[in-house]
Amino acid sequence: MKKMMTYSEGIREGMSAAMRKDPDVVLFGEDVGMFGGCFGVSAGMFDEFGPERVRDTPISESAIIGCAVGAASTGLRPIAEIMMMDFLTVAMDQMCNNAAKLRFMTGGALHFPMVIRTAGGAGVNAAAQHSQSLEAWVTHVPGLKMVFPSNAQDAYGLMLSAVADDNPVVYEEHKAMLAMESEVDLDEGPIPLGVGKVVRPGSDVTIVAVGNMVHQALAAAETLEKDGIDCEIIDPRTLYPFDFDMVANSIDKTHKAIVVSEEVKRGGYMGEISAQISENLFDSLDAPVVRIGALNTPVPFSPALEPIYLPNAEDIVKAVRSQG
Amino acid sequence: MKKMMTYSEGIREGMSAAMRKDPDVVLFGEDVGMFGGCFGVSAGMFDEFGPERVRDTPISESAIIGCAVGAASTGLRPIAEIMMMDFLTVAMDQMCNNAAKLRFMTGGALHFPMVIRTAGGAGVNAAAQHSQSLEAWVTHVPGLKMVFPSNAQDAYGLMLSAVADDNPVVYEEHKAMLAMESEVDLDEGPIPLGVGKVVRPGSDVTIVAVGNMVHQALAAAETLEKDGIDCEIIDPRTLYPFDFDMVANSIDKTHKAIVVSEEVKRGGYMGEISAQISENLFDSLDAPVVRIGALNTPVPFSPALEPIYLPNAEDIVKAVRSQG
Amino acid sequence: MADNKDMVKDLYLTMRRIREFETNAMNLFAEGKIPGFVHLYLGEEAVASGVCSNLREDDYITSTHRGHGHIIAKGGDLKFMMAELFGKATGYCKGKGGSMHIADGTRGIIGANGIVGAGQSISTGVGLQILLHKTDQVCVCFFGDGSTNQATFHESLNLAAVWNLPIVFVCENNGYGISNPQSRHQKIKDVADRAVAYGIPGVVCDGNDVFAVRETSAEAIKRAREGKGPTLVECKTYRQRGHFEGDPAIYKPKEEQEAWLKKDPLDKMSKWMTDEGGFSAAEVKAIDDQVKAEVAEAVKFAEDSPYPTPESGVEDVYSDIVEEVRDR
Amino acid sequence: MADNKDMVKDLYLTMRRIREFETNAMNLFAEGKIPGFVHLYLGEEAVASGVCSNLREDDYITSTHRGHGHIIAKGGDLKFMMAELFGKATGYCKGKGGSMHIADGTRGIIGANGIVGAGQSISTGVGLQILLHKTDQVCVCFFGDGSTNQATFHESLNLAAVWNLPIVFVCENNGYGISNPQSRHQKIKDVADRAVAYGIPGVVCDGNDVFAVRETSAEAIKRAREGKGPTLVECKTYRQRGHFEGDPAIYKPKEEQEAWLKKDPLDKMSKWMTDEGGFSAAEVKAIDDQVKAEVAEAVKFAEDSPYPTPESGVEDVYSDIVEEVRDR
Ligand SMILES: Cc1ncc(C[n+]2csc(CCOP(=O)(O)OP(=O)(O)O)c2C)c(N)n1
Ligand SMILES: Cc1ncc(C[n+]2csc(CCOP(=O)(O)OP(=O)(O)O)c2C)c(N)n1
Ligand SMILES: [Mg+2]
Ligand SMILES: [Mg+2]
Repeated sequence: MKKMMTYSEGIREGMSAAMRKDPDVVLFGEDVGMFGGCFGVSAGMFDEFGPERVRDTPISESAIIGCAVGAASTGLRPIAEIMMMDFLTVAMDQMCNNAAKLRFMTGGALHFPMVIRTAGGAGVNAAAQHSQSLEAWVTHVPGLKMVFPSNAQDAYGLMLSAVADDNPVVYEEHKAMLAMESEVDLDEGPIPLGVGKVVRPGSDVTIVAVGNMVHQALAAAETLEKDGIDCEIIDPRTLYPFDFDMVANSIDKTHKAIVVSEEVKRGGYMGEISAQISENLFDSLDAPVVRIGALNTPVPFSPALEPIYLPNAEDIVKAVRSQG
Repeated sequence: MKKMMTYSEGIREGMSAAMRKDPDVVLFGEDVGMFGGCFGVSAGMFDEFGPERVRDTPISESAIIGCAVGAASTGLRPIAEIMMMDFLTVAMDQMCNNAAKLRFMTGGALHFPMVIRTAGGAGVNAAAQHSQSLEAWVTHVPGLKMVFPSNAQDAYGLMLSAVADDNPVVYEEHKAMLAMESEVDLDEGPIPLGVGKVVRPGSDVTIVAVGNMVHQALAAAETLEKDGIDCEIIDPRTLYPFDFDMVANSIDKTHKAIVVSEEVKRGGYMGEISAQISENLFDSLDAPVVRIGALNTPVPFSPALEPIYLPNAEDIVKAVRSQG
Repeated sequence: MADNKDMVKDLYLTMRRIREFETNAMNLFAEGKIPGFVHLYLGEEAVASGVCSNLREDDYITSTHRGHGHIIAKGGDLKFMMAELFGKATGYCKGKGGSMHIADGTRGIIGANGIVGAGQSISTGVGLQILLHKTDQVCVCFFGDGSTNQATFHESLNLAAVWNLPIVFVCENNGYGISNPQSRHQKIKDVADRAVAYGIPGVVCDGNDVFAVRETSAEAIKRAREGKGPTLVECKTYRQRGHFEGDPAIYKPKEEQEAWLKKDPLDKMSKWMTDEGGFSAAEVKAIDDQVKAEVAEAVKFAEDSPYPTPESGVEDVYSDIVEEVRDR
Repeated sequence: MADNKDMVKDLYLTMRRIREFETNAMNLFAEGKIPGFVHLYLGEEAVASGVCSNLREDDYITSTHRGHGHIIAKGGDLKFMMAELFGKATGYCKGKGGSMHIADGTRGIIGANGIVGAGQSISTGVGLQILLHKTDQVCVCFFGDGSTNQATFHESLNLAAVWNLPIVFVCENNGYGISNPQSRHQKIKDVADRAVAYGIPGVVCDGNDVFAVRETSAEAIKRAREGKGPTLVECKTYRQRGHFEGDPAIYKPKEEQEAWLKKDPLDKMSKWMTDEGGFSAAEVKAIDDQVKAEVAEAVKFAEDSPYPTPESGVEDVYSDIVEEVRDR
């Protein structure tokens, strides 16, 4: 049954479905309870699942993730929320040294089925400590998986898979997309981790875009269509494991690639993807890969500066044209 | 005046020279005082500079870096030690959200001349929480600079520049290199940040290697010389700002590039460098760039596994040969 | 109580300035002129005003996401503050920081901060700097009740205690961390009890009574100035608005809100001034009028100011690298 | 004191097992057979032995970098432990973790951990799991004095208190965090005082007296089991060796070291057993001999075991991704 749903509702439906199915799935974090989460994503879940399974925590991010690690290792499947992706910084140790590594370090004696939800991204004038996109940090850590949905259907389906996965999965929610509506079919169920999606088929250039940038890429493709340039847009949806085959197949056809994300460009995960493309598809490329990211600066507050900081459709159009 | 010195002594001489010159330079961290640091790097400095300027802290990494931030913003030039690079995780917030961003966020009202020293790298069977190379995380953060010396002379000269710099500089020390001896001329003074070094001139292939991998690259070059392949090895020394011109000039000559670091390969900083090379020197390259890093796993403990995890000279030899 | 009339006037002036600034910010946010997140200090004015009345210009403060009051009390310029809230080039941070990041190095304001708990650890460094430079300055570190459960509260108070740093830790216990009441984020009633864990004094005062705040913090500041180390001062107060503008704060019990509104620090103070302090209603009104004019001027300044130029977006990342950061 | 002879025997057996294991590890490290960092528990045996004597097999513990004692006391297999120290394929972690990372899910051993403070926050999750599954299990969280200045100590004890989790926090105060004596890393004498900050009970006991440890922790464990929430138990003890093997520990005053050696927990216990406990010297020796044989067998097992295969290095990173992580 199809219906219109916001991105935010897609996330919530995913969590709720998982919690209905398995009593060991619990949600905790700052203000996720009666308040419904800082952005309202978990609104109503406290009422449905009660105070035992939807729990407010003190402002203690290390404890939140550490708690998820301990809970996961002994039988729960926690969904832990870190309110803003920027605050992963105060929980990096638990996330990267414990959640990610302990399965390996204990030779498989323990395992950690857990989801870390966190709101990333800029565009709401929240300044440099509430707007970051830190995909590169997460994807660099062996033992972590990471998903980043760009619409409500994916938000729903990826949440189901993330909760069902036996490994720690970081689930990024873009705060500027929360209210974005799109059609969802809840019967479609889980979307397997590691499977990308061709959001727009095309033959002239491959654009790999993640999160909110998928929408910028779609806008760019419309503009370029008028020039007679036919863009293929791939949304990997899962950042790790990454569906490189889908990208490679596309480039075999287009011979050109643009990669776009909202991260600060220097050291962003799209650099990794660009490197993989150039290294592995060297003979197939007709032009250098172009990477598009945010300026290499902290995220500025001012409404006059933030749009300049962010990559957008126009940048993508320019990049495609530059490849000739 | 030249003399033989260990890497560790090079670091210490750099810190000591800076402290002799400027009373506002102070050193603090866990066990850096009478104990001389967990690896002995600051041995003797407590005696020379006294308990006011060489200070032991409790086990409180966030406070250590936060303290450096506050001290730097009001007139000191602190050198703060985080014992192991792996423990940056517990201080990421102070390092990335405060030290790195506050100059920008305050529109230049405050600035942060500070050095964060930390021991990275594997090779001593210290397992996954005491062996990581996290260059990618640091270099991805606008506002931070980062240096990573590969020998005692550079350790000395880069420390002088790091302390003199008006921005936060992360200074990585490789724990497996601490006892490595090389010739040092203390009169040579500071090495400017952002200036790489051609460690071995050559004409057939450009190898960019950092930290301990410089030595693996040198070993590989010797082997390859016997095959008649002449490697040019570049040690960037500063990871950000990065001396891309030096790399580009070299590739203009060799038309081939290998990049090597000890980081986990996926998402490592060498991926960024590989991407920059492929994107900017597309027409100059005769073969795909090859990136060499560690396995995409946590660092294993066993003496039987750690050497397999780590990249080495043989990997470099193979990579060069694969480029034909 | 009040040492003298000038002092009372100054205290009231500061409180009124904060109240007026915040009320304007509230309205301007509602009108869509101020973007982003805005956390108002309405109801907590006595804390910053009382504490900072003991400070010298060369003393330091660190602040929080709810920082306007602290910054005004420490002498921050209303024009530059308001312009920053608007994201204008003339703002304290040239529009790059916004409400949560205002700093003024020339007045010892080492910044508001968007990370809960950040100020605590930064204050230790300011304290260390003072210690090593052997001056008799102090640093006051403001923070909320919710933040006392954060890592840095603990690490910083311990470090300050061990190093005997000249810091006064001021907890503004306004009863909530966002929607979470104190009773659900910690099992203790008095945050000041946590001082025991660090072997330092902990004291509690009525944070809606500016005289009580002034006196209690005066002693702690004196201790710090004399090299006797840090103190944890808890001021009990109340956040009259939601956590940020836009939060309807339905989690606050109505009776609680009403009871606290009756204890409004400005009402309390102006009543005291006319009832007991020897001020005429006209004198009080004169202050109010002066403040109104000041804030109106600040708003006008902000509105008339230009936005930052695109070029400025790549400045101030580093002291020496500019163009290179433009690459995207 | 001692409930009965069997119990005394068990306590002594555990302590002796730890002592023997550690002494062997010390020598094997010196011989170069054990690589990496080794942090020995010598002198602290009474803590783990006393506490864990109250635990059921289905209870949980979290541990630290100095974890051998905890793991042995919770029933860890000496052979798999020693093999892990050697980095062998038959070790608890298949050689991937080493001394600092031993875990045994089947015995509730949720891992030693190389990050100071990590176990504290992990224990809160174990506690939450118990709470939600409504069993009467408990989780004991072991940690050192130095770690009580770390972020997670604070956040975790607060969370455990607020959620009323079935956790016993056991601080092994051995006087040092590496080279830093307690007097220089915190201003308080009793770590247990920090319980005040969380509104939970805090108690102190002689950590070199296994009966005192057993009794004190028994009460805390009972509270936790009955759903009355967490307790902070401090055991005063001493690290007889350096921080890690290779540390000559010149920062320890000679008199201090000597005084504590006189209070050696094993000496104390064996003396008590023969003087007051009704054991003959031969009975004690029989235990010692049994333990010697066990540990000798463990060492032989470790020495005879194969190293992990290269292929195993890419296993156990994920439950489902293997080959892909090999790329370098
Ligand atoms: C590390 C971190 N975690 C969470 C947040 C989100 N957050 C902003 S303010 C706040 C509540 C702070 O409560 P309190 O310290 O009592 O200050 P108050 O807002 O009441 O003044 C939270 C959770 C943050 N900014 N930083
Ligand atoms: C976060 C972190 N910081 C620092 C270290 C280095 N380190 C390992 S053990 C230790 C001392 C711990 O002291 P304590 O908690 O008293 O335990 P003890 O060694 O005395 O048993 C330190 C500083 C670490 N492993 N993790
Ligand atoms: Mg509050
Ligand atoms: Mg200790």
